[in-house]
Amino acid sequence: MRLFSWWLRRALSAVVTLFLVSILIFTASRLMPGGFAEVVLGPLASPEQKAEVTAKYGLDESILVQYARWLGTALSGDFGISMISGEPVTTEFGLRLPVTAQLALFGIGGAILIGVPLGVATAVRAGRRRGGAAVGRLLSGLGVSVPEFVLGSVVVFLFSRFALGLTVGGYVPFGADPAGNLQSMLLPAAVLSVFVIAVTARTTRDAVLTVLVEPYITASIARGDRPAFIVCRHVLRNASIPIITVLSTVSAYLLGGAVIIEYLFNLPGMGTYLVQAVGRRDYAVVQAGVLLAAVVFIVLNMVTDAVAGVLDPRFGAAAKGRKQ
Amino acid sequence: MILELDKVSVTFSAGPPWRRRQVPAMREVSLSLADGEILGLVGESGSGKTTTSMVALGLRRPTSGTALFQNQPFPKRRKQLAGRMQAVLQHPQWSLNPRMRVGQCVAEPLVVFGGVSKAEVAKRVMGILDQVGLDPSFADRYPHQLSGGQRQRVSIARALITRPPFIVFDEAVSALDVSVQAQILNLIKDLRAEYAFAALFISHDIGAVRYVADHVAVLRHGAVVETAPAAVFFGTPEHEYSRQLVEAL
Amino acid sequence: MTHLVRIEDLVVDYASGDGSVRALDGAELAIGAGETVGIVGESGSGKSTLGAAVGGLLPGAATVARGSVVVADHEVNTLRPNELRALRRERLGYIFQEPIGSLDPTMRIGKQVALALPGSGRRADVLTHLERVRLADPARVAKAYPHQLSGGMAQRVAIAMAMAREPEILIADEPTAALDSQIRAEVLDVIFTLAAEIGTTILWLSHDLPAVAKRCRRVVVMYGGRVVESGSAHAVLDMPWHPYTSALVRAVPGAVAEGERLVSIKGQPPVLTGAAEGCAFAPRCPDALSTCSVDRPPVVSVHERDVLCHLAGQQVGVSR
Amino acid sequence: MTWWRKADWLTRSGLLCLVLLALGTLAGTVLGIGGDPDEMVGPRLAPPNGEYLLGTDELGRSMLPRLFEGIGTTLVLSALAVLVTAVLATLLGIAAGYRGGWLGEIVLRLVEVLHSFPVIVLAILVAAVLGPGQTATICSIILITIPLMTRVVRAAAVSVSERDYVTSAVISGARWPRILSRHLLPNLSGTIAVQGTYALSVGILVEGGLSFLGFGVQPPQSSLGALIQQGSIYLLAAPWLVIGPGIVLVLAILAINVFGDGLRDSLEPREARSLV
Repeated sequence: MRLFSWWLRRALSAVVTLFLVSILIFTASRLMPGGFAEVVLGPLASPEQKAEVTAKYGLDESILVQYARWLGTALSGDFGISMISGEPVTTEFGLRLPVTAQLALFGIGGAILIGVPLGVATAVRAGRRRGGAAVGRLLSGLGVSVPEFVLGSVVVFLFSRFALGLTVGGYVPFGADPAGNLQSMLLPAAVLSVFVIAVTARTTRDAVLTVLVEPYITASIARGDRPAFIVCRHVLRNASIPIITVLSTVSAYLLGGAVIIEYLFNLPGMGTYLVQAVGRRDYAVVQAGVLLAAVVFIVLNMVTDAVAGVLDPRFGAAAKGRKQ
Repeated sequence: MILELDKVSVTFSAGPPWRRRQVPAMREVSLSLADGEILGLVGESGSGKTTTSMVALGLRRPTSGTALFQNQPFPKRRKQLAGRMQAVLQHPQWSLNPRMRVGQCVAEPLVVFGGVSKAEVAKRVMGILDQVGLDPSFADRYPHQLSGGQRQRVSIARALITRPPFIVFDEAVSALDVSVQAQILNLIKDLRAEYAFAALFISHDIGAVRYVADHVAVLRHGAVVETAPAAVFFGTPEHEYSRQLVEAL
Repeated sequence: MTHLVRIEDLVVDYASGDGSVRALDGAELAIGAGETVGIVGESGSGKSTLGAAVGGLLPGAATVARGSVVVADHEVNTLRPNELRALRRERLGYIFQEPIGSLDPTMRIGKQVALALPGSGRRADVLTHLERVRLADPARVAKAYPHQLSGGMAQRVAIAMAMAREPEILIADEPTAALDSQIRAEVLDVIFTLAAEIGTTILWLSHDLPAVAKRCRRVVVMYGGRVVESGSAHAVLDMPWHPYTSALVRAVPGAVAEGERLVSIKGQPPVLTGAAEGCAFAPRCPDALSTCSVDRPPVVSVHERDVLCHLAGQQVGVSR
Repeated sequence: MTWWRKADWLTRSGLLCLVLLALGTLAGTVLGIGGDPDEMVGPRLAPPNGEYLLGTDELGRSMLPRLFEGIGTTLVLSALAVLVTAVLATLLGIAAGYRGGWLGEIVLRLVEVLHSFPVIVLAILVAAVLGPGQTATICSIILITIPLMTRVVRAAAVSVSERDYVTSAVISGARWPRILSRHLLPNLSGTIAVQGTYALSVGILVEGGLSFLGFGVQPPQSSLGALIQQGSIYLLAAPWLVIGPGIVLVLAILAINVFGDGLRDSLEPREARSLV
């Protein structure tokens, strides 16, 4: 019952945040340069044509009514029509989401399968030898310091210049040609993973180091437990909250569109689409894309809290006691 | 009377807004403290000692009941109390601002009180440092260069610099080692003889309370179960719980 | 007589920001099977380091510069990791200061106790062990998480886990410092009765000299990283030979008679950065001789009592 | 400087690297080393040689002065933005942490709203509203770095304001200007500095990313991100256009991160524990 009320609070809080986010996005879209009518009709339209468009889209009504209408249609899954292609935004997103999702899956996979173990291993080894700490710091620092567009450019250059077996670009859907799809996704996924793995490993290492000095770890060592046992039974679960938080941040970041990677490798995903939309002032697409990214983020945050509550029994209690 | 608590109750609210629970921290606590008297307040953790000290210092308003300081209700503006009450608190590692020199720390209450020239402040700081048994050179040191006992001396110097009529010692010697604790207890006794301040001496250590207090009050579950002059209390404790405490001595 | 624990000339340094701090400066201790030993010392005296050294549990910043720790004929400092783990598992039990902190906050009590039991801990075994530490409602405690327990209950659980494999030695590092005074006595009762039943040797690290004297047969007083006095509890407390011990006895506020002044020890406990030149207590000692600050005092042993003091020879002579 | 003596070689190299980069850029720009960044002096897409140390771009402009200008723009924009972030985050964080109450709730909520956008997506939204350029870059960096810094400062402010010396000051009758200037700010400065360095590295990253997508600094002005973006068009023919700015960018971010890590470790020293 207490857990339920905590949940209710958490969900309400997410809804409030989402509501504020939507206001922010709506306001931002109204502030974008070039009126809606001008964008639709081009700069050479006559005042009469503009008035007609304004009336047609309800732009002459009060801002509140406009916001309410936008929110209403957005809630029903209708994000309007892309002005460039004339197709519904939802349809356009449907085409591009799989690409982004696939890329995100690779990234998250890398983070979980490589980043987390790497972080645990380096943290557990940190106590064993001294002096190696600086080198570890340098390497993990390097991982988060190489921007995707720099590493990506290097990879593009190397693979375009020399015949290294993989080609750059030439995306094909998985359904059409699985092998070709994987081949085209491998490089962008690898570039993307470097940053994601480094971030995850750093956070994991920090979290594990914090747990390792807790008295219950000392108590476990004093009982003669083996290191592997201590890590599996005590360390991982106690270090899990920062780890799943960073995983959720990384996932949201990836699902929001690994914009730069998609752009660089010319993948037809959400990120590329969003960049094009801003360039062409396709505001309905920008609005919807940003809102979607924010929704993904907020939902992931909620899921994270849920998982954290399950993994650490104190978490729910602590979150509940926060407002006292 | 320097401090009078009359049936003071304090409750905290907990839980979500739609199901507020009231958690009592003090239940109708009545205490009074005469000028120059030391009242020892004993109790386990969670018995309401800290809340009582917060009320006595005017940092928390009673939910019900009245608290009078020098026969008047606590003023709205904290500034009006400046120089009239001070506290020596529990944690030696956080009792002094690590970014301030000892001299600045000790001078702070006097500077806040105002109306004293810089030269006078410096003179008073040196004087009070000497009183608590610290060399004048300590004024230029930072807290991390001091031991726990020395820090507590600095805290006492800071509390005394405005010569307040009332001081709260909240577990002021609990974190100290036995050999240093005795020094600080003796210091408190000596300074009280000289400055004649009244004090609320809060501790879970019944031995320390016996050593410095004139009166003793025992708190349990937020309520006072016994108050008595120290000699009477330690001779013939009335309440069952008090008897256990005295026996454990 | 063979000793269960034998510590000889143990020197331990901690690396700190600007150099190193010496925690143990040639500590000597020998404990026989079945003894109840209280190690008394103020913070920084080295008692926790000594306790940790017995199980090879020194933290990463610590290095053993010299000396040996022999537990049941094993030299702890040179054991291989798996041998050290076997020693801890089969012969040692530890209880620490933080009752709730010593339990994994994400695991139910029953599960934790089961993991500490030899073999595959069954539920019935878990409940038996929780009953042994006189927990009122073992079934409910087994289902709880650590943050739902009081300090006293959590410490009982920790005791149950430490005693689960019936260790030969129990090292209790200030097990009651974080508890209220009433609960202290109960928890100590549990520790001492359980140890007596099993036949476990107790090494109790504490800063409370009178409490130790009440429960332990032998008292060991530490100062400045060395054992300065050790002997039977009554003898040490009633007639301390070392000036530090006698000052400590007189500095306890509860012990002083009404209206009498506490005798405080001037100065502060030392922080050693290397081997102490002479006696570490010399700067605070009221009876210090000129040799005290120059020569390290030798051990004077009379009647199963060891004192580390230049004055001890004379005092012993006088009292004989 | 006791701090400098305590820092390890990596932290020192980070700081040194950063200072050298800034000073070198300043000297290069002021002294006009390598000539005018906008002047088309040489052959197009010439590889590095004795005359043009870093080669020339597609318009025949010498890359060395352009790189100086680029570093300068990137560092100045990021530093400016982070400065604003630091001031705002400190004020908001202290307001939320020390004062608390409804003010704290509002601050936390605002921060959460900003935090709900993925980094580059938020930057794109800002660029869409303000139009590409320097203003958009600065605003993006501020909006992206402010949530985390505010949260961290708030958490630190909560813990500092619960310490005994703050309570003692309040009991002495000290009012909030004194509490703020004497107790809170000095004891939060370390946290703010650490978060500031991390924000600076994020700032450089965002500038680069935004310019790379074409929404940041606009030609003819150059920045590290813009240089890489323009160079990437001729990646195969003239890789040196990307290599120079790329190395400098990575170096700058790495130096800041390494320095920030060292700063944090010295503020919150943590011991490592072996499980053996």
